[in-house]
Amino acid sequence: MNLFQFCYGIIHWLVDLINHLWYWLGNLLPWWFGDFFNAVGDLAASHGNIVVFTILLEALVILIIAVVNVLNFIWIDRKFMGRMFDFYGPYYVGYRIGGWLQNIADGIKLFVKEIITPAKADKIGFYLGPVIFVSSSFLALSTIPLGRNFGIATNPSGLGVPASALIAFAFFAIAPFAILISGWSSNNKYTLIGGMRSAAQMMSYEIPMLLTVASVFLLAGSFDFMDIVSAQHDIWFAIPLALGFVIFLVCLVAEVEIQPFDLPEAEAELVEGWTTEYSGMRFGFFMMTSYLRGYIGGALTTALFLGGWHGPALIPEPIWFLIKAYIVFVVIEWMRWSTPRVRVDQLLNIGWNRLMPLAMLNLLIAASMKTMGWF
Amino acid sequence: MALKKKQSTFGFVLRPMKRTGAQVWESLIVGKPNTVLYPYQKLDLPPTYRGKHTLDFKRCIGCGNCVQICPNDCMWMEKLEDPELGKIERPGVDMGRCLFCGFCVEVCPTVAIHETVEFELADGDREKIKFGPKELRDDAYSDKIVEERQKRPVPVLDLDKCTGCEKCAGECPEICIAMMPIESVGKSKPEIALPKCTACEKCIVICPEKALTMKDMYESYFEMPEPRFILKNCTGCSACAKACPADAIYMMEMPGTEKTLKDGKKSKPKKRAVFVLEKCVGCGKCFRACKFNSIEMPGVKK
Amino acid sequence: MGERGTRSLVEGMEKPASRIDDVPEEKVIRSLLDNFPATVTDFKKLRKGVIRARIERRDLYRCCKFLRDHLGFEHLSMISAVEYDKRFEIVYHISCYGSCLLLELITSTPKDDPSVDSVASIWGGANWQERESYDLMGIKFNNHPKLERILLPKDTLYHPLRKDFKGGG
Amino acid sequence: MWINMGPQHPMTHGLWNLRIKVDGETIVDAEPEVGYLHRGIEKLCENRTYTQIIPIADRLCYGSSLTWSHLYCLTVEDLMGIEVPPRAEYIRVASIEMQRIASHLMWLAAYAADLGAMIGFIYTMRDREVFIDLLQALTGSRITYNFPRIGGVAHDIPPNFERDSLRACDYMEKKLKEYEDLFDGSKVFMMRNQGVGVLRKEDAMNLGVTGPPLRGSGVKYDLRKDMPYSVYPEMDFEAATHPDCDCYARYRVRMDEMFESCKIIRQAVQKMPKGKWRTVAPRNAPAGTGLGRVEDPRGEGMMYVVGDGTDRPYRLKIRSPIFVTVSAAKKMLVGYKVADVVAIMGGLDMCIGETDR
Repeated sequence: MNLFQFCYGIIHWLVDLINHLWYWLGNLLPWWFGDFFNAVGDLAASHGNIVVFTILLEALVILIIAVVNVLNFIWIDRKFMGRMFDFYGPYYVGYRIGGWLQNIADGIKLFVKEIITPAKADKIGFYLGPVIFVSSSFLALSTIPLGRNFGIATNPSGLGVPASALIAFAFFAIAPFAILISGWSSNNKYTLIGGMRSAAQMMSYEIPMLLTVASVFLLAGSFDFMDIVSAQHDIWFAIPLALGFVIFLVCLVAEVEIQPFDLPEAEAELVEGWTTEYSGMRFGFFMMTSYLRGYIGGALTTALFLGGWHGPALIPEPIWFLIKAYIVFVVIEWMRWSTPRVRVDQLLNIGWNRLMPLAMLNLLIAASMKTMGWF
Repeated sequence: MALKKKQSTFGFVLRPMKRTGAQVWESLIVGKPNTVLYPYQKLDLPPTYRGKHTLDFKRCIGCGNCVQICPNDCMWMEKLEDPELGKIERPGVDMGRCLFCGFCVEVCPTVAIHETVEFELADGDREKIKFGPKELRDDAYSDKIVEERQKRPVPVLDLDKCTGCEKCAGECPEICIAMMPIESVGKSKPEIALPKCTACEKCIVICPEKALTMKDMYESYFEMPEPRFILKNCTGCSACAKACPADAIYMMEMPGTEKTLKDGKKSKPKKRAVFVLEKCVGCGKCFRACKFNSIEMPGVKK
Repeated sequence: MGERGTRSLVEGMEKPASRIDDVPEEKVIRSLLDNFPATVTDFKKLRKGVIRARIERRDLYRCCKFLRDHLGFEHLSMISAVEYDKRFEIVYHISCYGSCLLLELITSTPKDDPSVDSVASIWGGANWQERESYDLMGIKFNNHPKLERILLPKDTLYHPLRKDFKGGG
Repeated sequence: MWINMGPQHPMTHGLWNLRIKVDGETIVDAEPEVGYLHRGIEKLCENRTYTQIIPIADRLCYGSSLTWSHLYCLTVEDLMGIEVPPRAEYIRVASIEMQRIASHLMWLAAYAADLGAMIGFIYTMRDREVFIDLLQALTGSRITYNFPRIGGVAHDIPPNFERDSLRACDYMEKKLKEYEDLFDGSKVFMMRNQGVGVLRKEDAMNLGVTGPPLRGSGVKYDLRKDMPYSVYPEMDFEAATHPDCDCYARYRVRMDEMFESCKIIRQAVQKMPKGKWRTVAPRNAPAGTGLGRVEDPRGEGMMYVVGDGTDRPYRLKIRSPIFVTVSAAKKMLVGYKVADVVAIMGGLDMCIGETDR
């Protein structure tokens, strides 16, 4: 039984329960009204409707998973950074669970804060920026399965959506659009420069990233996460495609905009980059989403290179998946707090002159491996 | 010191990551982080730390030198009634303006004012961090700490008892006591050059009137302004003697200035002020008290 | 940069361009007196390595150029303006790299016409210091590239370091 | 497009404004503006007695306040003609070198944070604390020490000071090697620094740049060596220079200076003679002029005092090193990218307290 079937069962049971009440209610009514009433009930209990409700329930599940993971990530980030920086990290708010509640306290603070819109900003764009950013990131999460039976975008038969990996990357790549909109509409020189930098950076790093992902697709022979992960049952793709793995990690760091590639929000030169004018929960959304994208990055790396949920059966599959994603995130954070950030021309130089040829080489390696019949 | 290190490609992030990883190992697994959880744990402050002031009421003579040297004008003198000490004047400190420079502690001639290690003085109300003398009072504090400024015993003159017999000047082995005549009084008083004095106490033993006594005085690092007396303006009102916190001014009668009144009796003779400069702390109170410009003090504001 | 290139630069650095490395103070005085006999007066050796000289303001620019080009005084440390009862004194502290020599060059201007020639074209570091003297003391520097207020707002009317300006404190 | 970087901007470290004209991301013109923090200290000093100015001189620079009060005391001692006891000179030299290390560490913290390496900020601030604690035990305060006096220093050294400072020097030398791992070992740091903000030797000399930026341009000019004051002639150390003229050279010079300062602290603490540490200073200064000149962590600090026989100075002029150095900013900035502004201006170690006075 996979997640879809589980949710379907729950919804089916609920709809049945409500329908029984409904029909009982309909029987009490006069016949001309009761027939209409029963017809509505039949329509509501139709298969298509139940599927829609199931998907909504799954969306709720993914939201909860995402939010809990984001809170965990921020907490891990702060604690790990704290120990690396020789201090304790969050401590007092919820000190029995290691200061975990500090993030919730910060979230409440951001909720209560005033949302300021600059007078000369483009109001619609200023409002749309965070919305697109958050929603596209959540959508990217929706196709990534956490386990063989724990995927969201699965059809009733338990198989994955045919091109789920492609969909995930497509949604993942919407972000520069949102950043550019919010940077431009803030009507501030720093945000504009930040947005432009972000657009240039993401576009130039999208290509080597997709090329390495293409090599994975080539080896797995499918666009589906389910197939890609099951293709790694014997050997993780990180081992034959070691070069591609490194390129993917570097590109991922650039895509998620964390150091040393966090140029769009470079604090020292462009006050806070494209988030300069945002305040309150809008800024909170940006910050939460950047950690969410960190989680997505870890999940993508796990699914594409680190064998997904494969592992000794002592631990359930989704937990294996999360552990791997967390480890990837921690390594990225480790790199983040250890290095300065690079300059924008150096960044583009690395992207086009170094990573592009290497990604092509990686694709060539993958193709030759496929031709040799090793996969 | 030219650097001869090779830059490997792996040095891109790996060498700093090695360092930070070692720090995580140190602060997470081997030991504890370096920081202090502040409101519950506190650091030890050295005894020289300059924080909130305390004031010893019994030592303080109310000279106001601290108020004068304060670069920020954050101190003021307050008049009080004390059951033990009577009518006194003591300083208060406005912590909202204080620089914590410690000059008030250094300049105090009796080391009555101290700075403690207390530094948590913040308050939402500005009036609450203005500490008057009663809030600063801590008479036991100076016994608890090791004093840095050194005391030295010096002979101190009580001019009321002195007869000008010149015995002390003859006895002094360092020849640091000189008899100076007091103008239009007809007497002379011993002037002690304190830098030369070795505190041999011979002058105290020889003094027939017990006018000289040994007293422990603190060494001062500041050259204080000295009052200059102008005899012709003096009316003998003794305002300066009342104002002087160190009892360095004595009013002496000037013989030959009695006026004959209408009924034939003679009035009391005119008085003049006599300064014993060894005792003077340079506060300028006499200068401010004098209404007749009979005292000059360069560098002190009226 | 290779090891050899570094060493050659370091060696070049050991001998700076100054030409009065071990010339005593008297030599500076003599050469100044030879070249500006009419305007340079009042020499005094304050302590080791510190010389004071006065110069009339009409010869200031030429004297400074001579000091930099022929005596190697390449570093202008400080320009300070002092107000006296009837005159302003502008004190130039000039030193040279690599030797313990500091020249205190004093020029004075009358109170009704406080202006001297700018030395900003000789030492680039004089640019802002002259602007500061103009700002706070009101000394005008002729031929200065941009004589504007620098520390105070542009619309200030007074020159606060003059003695007739009474501020608080 | 003109961009105002400041007065409130993370790059500025204080209140000043850098106006840059950019073409894309390349700087084509730059114009620093200062004066936002002008407190009128020179006028203020004319109304204070000579003693009262010492804490005000401390407030000139928050990074290295001890140097400025020391410079003020040197100047007034020159005016009054006072001899300072030798023990006081040694205490002064030890404390100034500690202050120099603390100041350079604070610079490194700000510089690393500017370049994006928060790790550098935290580590340097942590190790700066060691020297701040030493200075706190010595002087009684943490930032504005108010420690030198006219004719000596305020206190004698606390017990165990020699042991503690020797330990601190050992600790610091170990930590400096770790910083080299963090910064010199990181290719990103080198990419951001090498060849950025080149200030040629002739320009640096002509524009009056002093301190680490000048020595980073290959000119060996250190007032501790070239015009020695206090007991520096008896110390064995070297003026650090680097021939590269770029931001990396300035970084390297400061790192080497910290090594040299550790050496000086060791010698000063070990050679310290016994005796008095303070003499009584006269209240009134004679009419005349006094001049003090020290090597501040940021460059050449200089004071010129005119006395008129009263207990207040007639005129006190302060030469701030950064005030002159920042006027050379245009020379360094033009032609580089916007992101290099933080590296170049951060490499100058801006301190607005002394710049605007």
